Amino acid sequence: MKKINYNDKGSILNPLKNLQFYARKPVTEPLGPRDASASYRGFHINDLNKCIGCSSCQKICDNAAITMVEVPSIKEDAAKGLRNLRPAIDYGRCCWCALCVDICPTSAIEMTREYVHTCDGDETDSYFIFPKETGIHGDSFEKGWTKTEDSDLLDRIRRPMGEMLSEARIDNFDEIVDGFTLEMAVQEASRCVDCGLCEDACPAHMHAPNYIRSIYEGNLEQAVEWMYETNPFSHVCGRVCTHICETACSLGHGEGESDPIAIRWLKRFAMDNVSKTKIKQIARKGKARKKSGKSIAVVGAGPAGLTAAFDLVKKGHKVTVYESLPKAGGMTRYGIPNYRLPEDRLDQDIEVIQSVGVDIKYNVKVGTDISMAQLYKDNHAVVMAIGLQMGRSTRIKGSDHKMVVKAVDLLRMIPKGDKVNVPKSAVVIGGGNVAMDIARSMARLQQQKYGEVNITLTALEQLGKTFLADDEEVKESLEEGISILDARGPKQCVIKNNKLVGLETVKVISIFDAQGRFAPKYDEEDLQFHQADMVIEAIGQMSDVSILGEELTEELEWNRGRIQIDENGHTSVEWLWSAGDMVKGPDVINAVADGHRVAKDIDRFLNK
Amino acid sequence: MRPENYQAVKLGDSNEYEIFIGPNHPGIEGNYAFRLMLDGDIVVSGKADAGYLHRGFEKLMEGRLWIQNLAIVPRICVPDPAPMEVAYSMAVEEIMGIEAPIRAQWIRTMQLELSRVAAHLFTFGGHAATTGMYTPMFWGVADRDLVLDLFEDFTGGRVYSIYNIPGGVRRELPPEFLQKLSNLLDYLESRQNDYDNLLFTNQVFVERAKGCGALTQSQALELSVTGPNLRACGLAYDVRRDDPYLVYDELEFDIPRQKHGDAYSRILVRRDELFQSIRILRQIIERLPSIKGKIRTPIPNPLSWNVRKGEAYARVESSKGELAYYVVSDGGDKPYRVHVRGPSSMHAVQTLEFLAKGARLEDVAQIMFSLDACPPEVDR
Amino acid sequence: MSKHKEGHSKSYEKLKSKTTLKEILDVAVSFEKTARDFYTAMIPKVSKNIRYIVEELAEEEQQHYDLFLSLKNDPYVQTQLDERIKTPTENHKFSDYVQLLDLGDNPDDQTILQYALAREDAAMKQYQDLADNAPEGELQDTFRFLAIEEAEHKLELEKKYYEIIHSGGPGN
Amino acid sequence: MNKVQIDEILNKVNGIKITHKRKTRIRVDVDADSLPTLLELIKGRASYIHLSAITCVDWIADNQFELVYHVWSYEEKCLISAHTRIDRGSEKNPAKYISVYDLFKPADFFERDIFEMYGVTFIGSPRMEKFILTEWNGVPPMLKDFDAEAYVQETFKWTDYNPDWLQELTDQGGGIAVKPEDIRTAGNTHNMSTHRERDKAKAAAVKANDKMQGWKQ
Repeated sequence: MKKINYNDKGSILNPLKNLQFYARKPVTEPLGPRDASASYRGFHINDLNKCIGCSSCQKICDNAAITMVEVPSIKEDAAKGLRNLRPAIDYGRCCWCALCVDICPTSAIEMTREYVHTCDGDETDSYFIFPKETGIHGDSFEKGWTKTEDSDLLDRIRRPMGEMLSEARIDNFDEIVDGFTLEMAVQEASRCVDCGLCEDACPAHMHAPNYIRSIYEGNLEQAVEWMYETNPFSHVCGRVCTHICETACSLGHGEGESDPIAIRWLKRFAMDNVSKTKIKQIARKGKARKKSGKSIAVVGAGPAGLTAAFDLVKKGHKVTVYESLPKAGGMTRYGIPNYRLPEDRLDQDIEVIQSVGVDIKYNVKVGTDISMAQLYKDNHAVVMAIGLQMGRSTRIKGSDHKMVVKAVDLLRMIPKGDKVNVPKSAVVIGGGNVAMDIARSMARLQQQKYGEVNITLTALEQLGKTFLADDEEVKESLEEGISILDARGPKQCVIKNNKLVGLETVKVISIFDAQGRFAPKYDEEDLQFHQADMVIEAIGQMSDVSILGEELTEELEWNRGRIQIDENGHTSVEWLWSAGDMVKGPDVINAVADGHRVAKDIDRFLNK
Repeated sequence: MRPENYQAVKLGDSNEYEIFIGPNHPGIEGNYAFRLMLDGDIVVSGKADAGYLHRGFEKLMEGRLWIQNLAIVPRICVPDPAPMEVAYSMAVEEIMGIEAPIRAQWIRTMQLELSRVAAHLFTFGGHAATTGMYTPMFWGVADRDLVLDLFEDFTGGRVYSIYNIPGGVRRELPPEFLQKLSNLLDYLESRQNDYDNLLFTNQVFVERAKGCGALTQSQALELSVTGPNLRACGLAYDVRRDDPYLVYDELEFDIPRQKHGDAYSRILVRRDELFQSIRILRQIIERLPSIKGKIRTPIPNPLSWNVRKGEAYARVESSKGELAYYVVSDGGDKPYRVHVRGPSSMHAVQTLEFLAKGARLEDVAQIMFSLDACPPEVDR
Repeated sequence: MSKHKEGHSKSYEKLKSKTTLKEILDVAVSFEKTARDFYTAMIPKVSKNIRYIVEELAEEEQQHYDLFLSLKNDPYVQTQLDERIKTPTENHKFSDYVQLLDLGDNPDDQTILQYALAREDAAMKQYQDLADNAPEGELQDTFRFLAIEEAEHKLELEKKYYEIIHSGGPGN
Repeated sequence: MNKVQIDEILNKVNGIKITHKRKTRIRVDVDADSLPTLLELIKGRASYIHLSAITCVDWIADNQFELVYHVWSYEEKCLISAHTRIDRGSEKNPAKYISVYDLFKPADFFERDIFEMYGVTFIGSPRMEKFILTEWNGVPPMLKDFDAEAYVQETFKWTDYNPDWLQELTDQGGGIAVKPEDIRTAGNTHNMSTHRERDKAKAAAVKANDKMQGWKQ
């Protein structure tokens, strides 16, 4: 580089040297806009089909330039995590930083290389645009700034959850899942974008974004407080919830590998790490000081019944719950094995509910020990929440043999401590979670008794396609040495000189008809025999409505085998409400939601 | 002060009179006013009048998520925005206790030097214009635009790159980029003679600039003058060398200086610095391809990102001097306090007022511009 | 309900002996009729919560009854009524179900459905055979048509069966 | 000058707390009375002559201002940040502190800035007057209890756009659902309730729930 000495005077002639410019080739720039660079941050486009309306772009926008507008033509589906909101952008505020692009969970919003927009003072409306596949002026430009792996602002990978290995768990009923450590929980929680899709999807509308945020901030008590606003069965749901919230989670909608937040495990973590006494204090919050003088009877101490009781007691009413079995919890206790839901966790949920003032009468069977009429006489309202505790039978040939039993009955025996007759080999009919529960429970008992597992599970549904049970259930069952034969329909239970020797099945060709209705077709030629000392039927459950008694049954309106209820769970009989599995089908969180709904309606009814 | 609110000062029987120059005038890049008390055409005293570009950035930043601030920091200095992003990011990183991957640090260094080149080209033009020469202005701005093309190429934005993020940079370099860069550097070097002939060795300019707004080293130190303005007074001080950050300690470059501390010395320092930057960029072109790896250290999802309690004072050498960000976190999802220490806040107020004293009115603009002050750094 | 029983066995006897199309249709009609009456009679006997099943069955049989009647009065069929057809030998299907098994005093939903299913199945097979034995042409088509009618009815019942029995689902 | 030597000098100030954050950063905490002494000391004895900046932090919860003096030594190539806390004062008697103008000329700028933005009066500072916000008569704007966003909302009127596309959506029963202001209430981007408060979403949720009735049946 040529040095210039400060003391040089320079020359008046030097500038003239630049006359040589006349000899140079002139530089000419074209009129009109040049093409922008490949990653230019121009005007936005938004793929309306990819966009799920989670509003993350609006939250990250540092200039408050994004308004979420509702587009009625787009279908909403809370259970799938789809809102009909879409971003509209105010170019009077936008600064083209592209943070919206980099945070979008579904990579729907992107920027083009279009960058020219001019208008007169009276056309300022043109600053407020609704980006679609085409940009501000409706013509398509090449893409500019789009999300890359580097620029992605979201942490898409779920923190791994530790599990007991199959060897370690097969001979006992210890809980399989380890649960998060504080560090992992905080990391997992930090992934949440607070879109609230989970909350919209949850039947009980649990405030997941709030408690996830609290967990992220290490304030677990606050988290539990959020949970108890909507769910007194948080221990149970922290373990066995069907978690549609995670199906709805916006992170789960991402392209490529993008896991939803482990909302269920986070809930479990918070519950496990706050003391019982503290939780009791939290549960009491908002309990009415003065008694209402009204009393309610609840039939069935399952999630639906107890949730209703919990709410009603907090409203100052007197609630008595009648339970036919020696302990409360309903199916969560007598249907879900310990390795999925340890009894002590369930006990705590129930203890907390009782601590608020819910009175549970055990071993009282309504219908025999006390009639519905009596309950009505003694109370202002009655809630029926007896669940689906009776197993259905295939009633195929031989199914009346004593070694052909129903899953729900067996499952009930184990926690009750009744002596279970453990067969050397067993065949389970059914492909749902109940079938899995009984198969895996029996496997454990077999391991304990004979040191080996011999369970065959036959299901109409096809693995990986129509199968009903959760994937992890299937995976874990296989790990535990259970053989699953899918697409097999039961034909008959084979009995040789009145001893059960096994089950005969035929192949299932198709399972749904054109309208998607459940209508299996069989290939009667394709026979298979499965040796077994016991056949367990897990095809379906029903409710023992006989306890209502002739009269009430006649008085009630019915809807295809179920008590007919309105949207608040109110039956056609003024003093009777019904909630939970028996009216809504099996699912804990639904039962909880139902409990709330019914309690709210009863309270309204009693105060009128 | 809004001009309409300005009251001309009535003086008794004295020949002194006050004039109000600005907020728009050739002396400054941006809006900035200067009130001069004159005796004839000699400045008796000057009073800087700022506030025309005050957008309350420091306040704004307290109300925005950590990451959202990246979109506004570059706006604090239009001609040289890159150091703002980098300094802010560095401060946040220090509080978090993370470091940008080495490749990201090299890319940041490249961005900073490119920005310096652009800023100096801009200043040449501006400074020349204050002496009534407009061609260098056209050249400077035209050549700066070529640098902006490169910024657009790898950051996606011409002026406000918004390219940095705590933990690294947002995007990999596009293919062929280093080639384009090296072509640009060739071109800029080829322009050296043109600039020298037209400006730096142009007797008309030299005469005007020499001795104009001269500052002794001790005066400079006393007024906390930094950057080229300080180096023009003979002190070879440069944050890049004396408080090293990013990868400057791995790079070879000289620190140009002059002794006389006047406008001419200042622009000569800048001229030499421009070529030092080119020298640095050439080394980066050579080294960068061999530096593999990620360009971002992951940070939590910015919507739920609480930066742990702490404070950090991050300093960088911008084209104007020592730029520093003092960031305080109370453990929340937004900064508790961000203080921007722009070099121009030292140059455009006290130093300018000091130098204007006794100067001739015609020189005031040149003194201002030779200090290369950036009003938004004062206003923030 | 003995009356029904009796009426039924009588009609069965008829079916064996008589072989004109007219007679066959008569039996078919009465088959559907007795079914309808059978279900209708059952309605008050079953518990209210499963009553809808029986009601729907009665309703469906009613439709079939009407259909067969209209068929019998169809002008074309009228011309064919005296046509003689070799009735299927060794045919027990009908017999199995024309015999009404007593479903007890308070049959549950599954029992009822299983019975109805088997019944439709038998009817279907019967018309199938009749069709196979009928001479080519309209008449055969008629029986095919009846067979299909019953087949579809059975299919609907099956779906209902699975929906009700496999309900409650495997659960949580 | 090594670590020991500088500590020696710093320790002459009583009640000082020294933290060596890294090679070129030293944090010291002193009480308000001894800060000027400290600055004089490090300027005179340890060549810390370059006042890089003075920062004010409003710790409203503690009812205190924190003043941070960042001083650099060209010789030591090291920055000392001297922290001290003063009483936050009130509107009636604003916070006061001693100016360090006689030690560092640039204090003129920084102290005036803090005076203007935080209302702290520096005794002995040459120009305790408005500089940037000459036409502002409200409270010092950088105070934590001045809510800039609220001020903007009530002072300025936003342009309401009504483009055709929005008109169409509104006619279809849609239109604006969540405004950016809604999620920025009190400058809080973590407004958990927005989605919950949307009746629309609630309705959708009910729909979902009904859907759930058919769950696995």
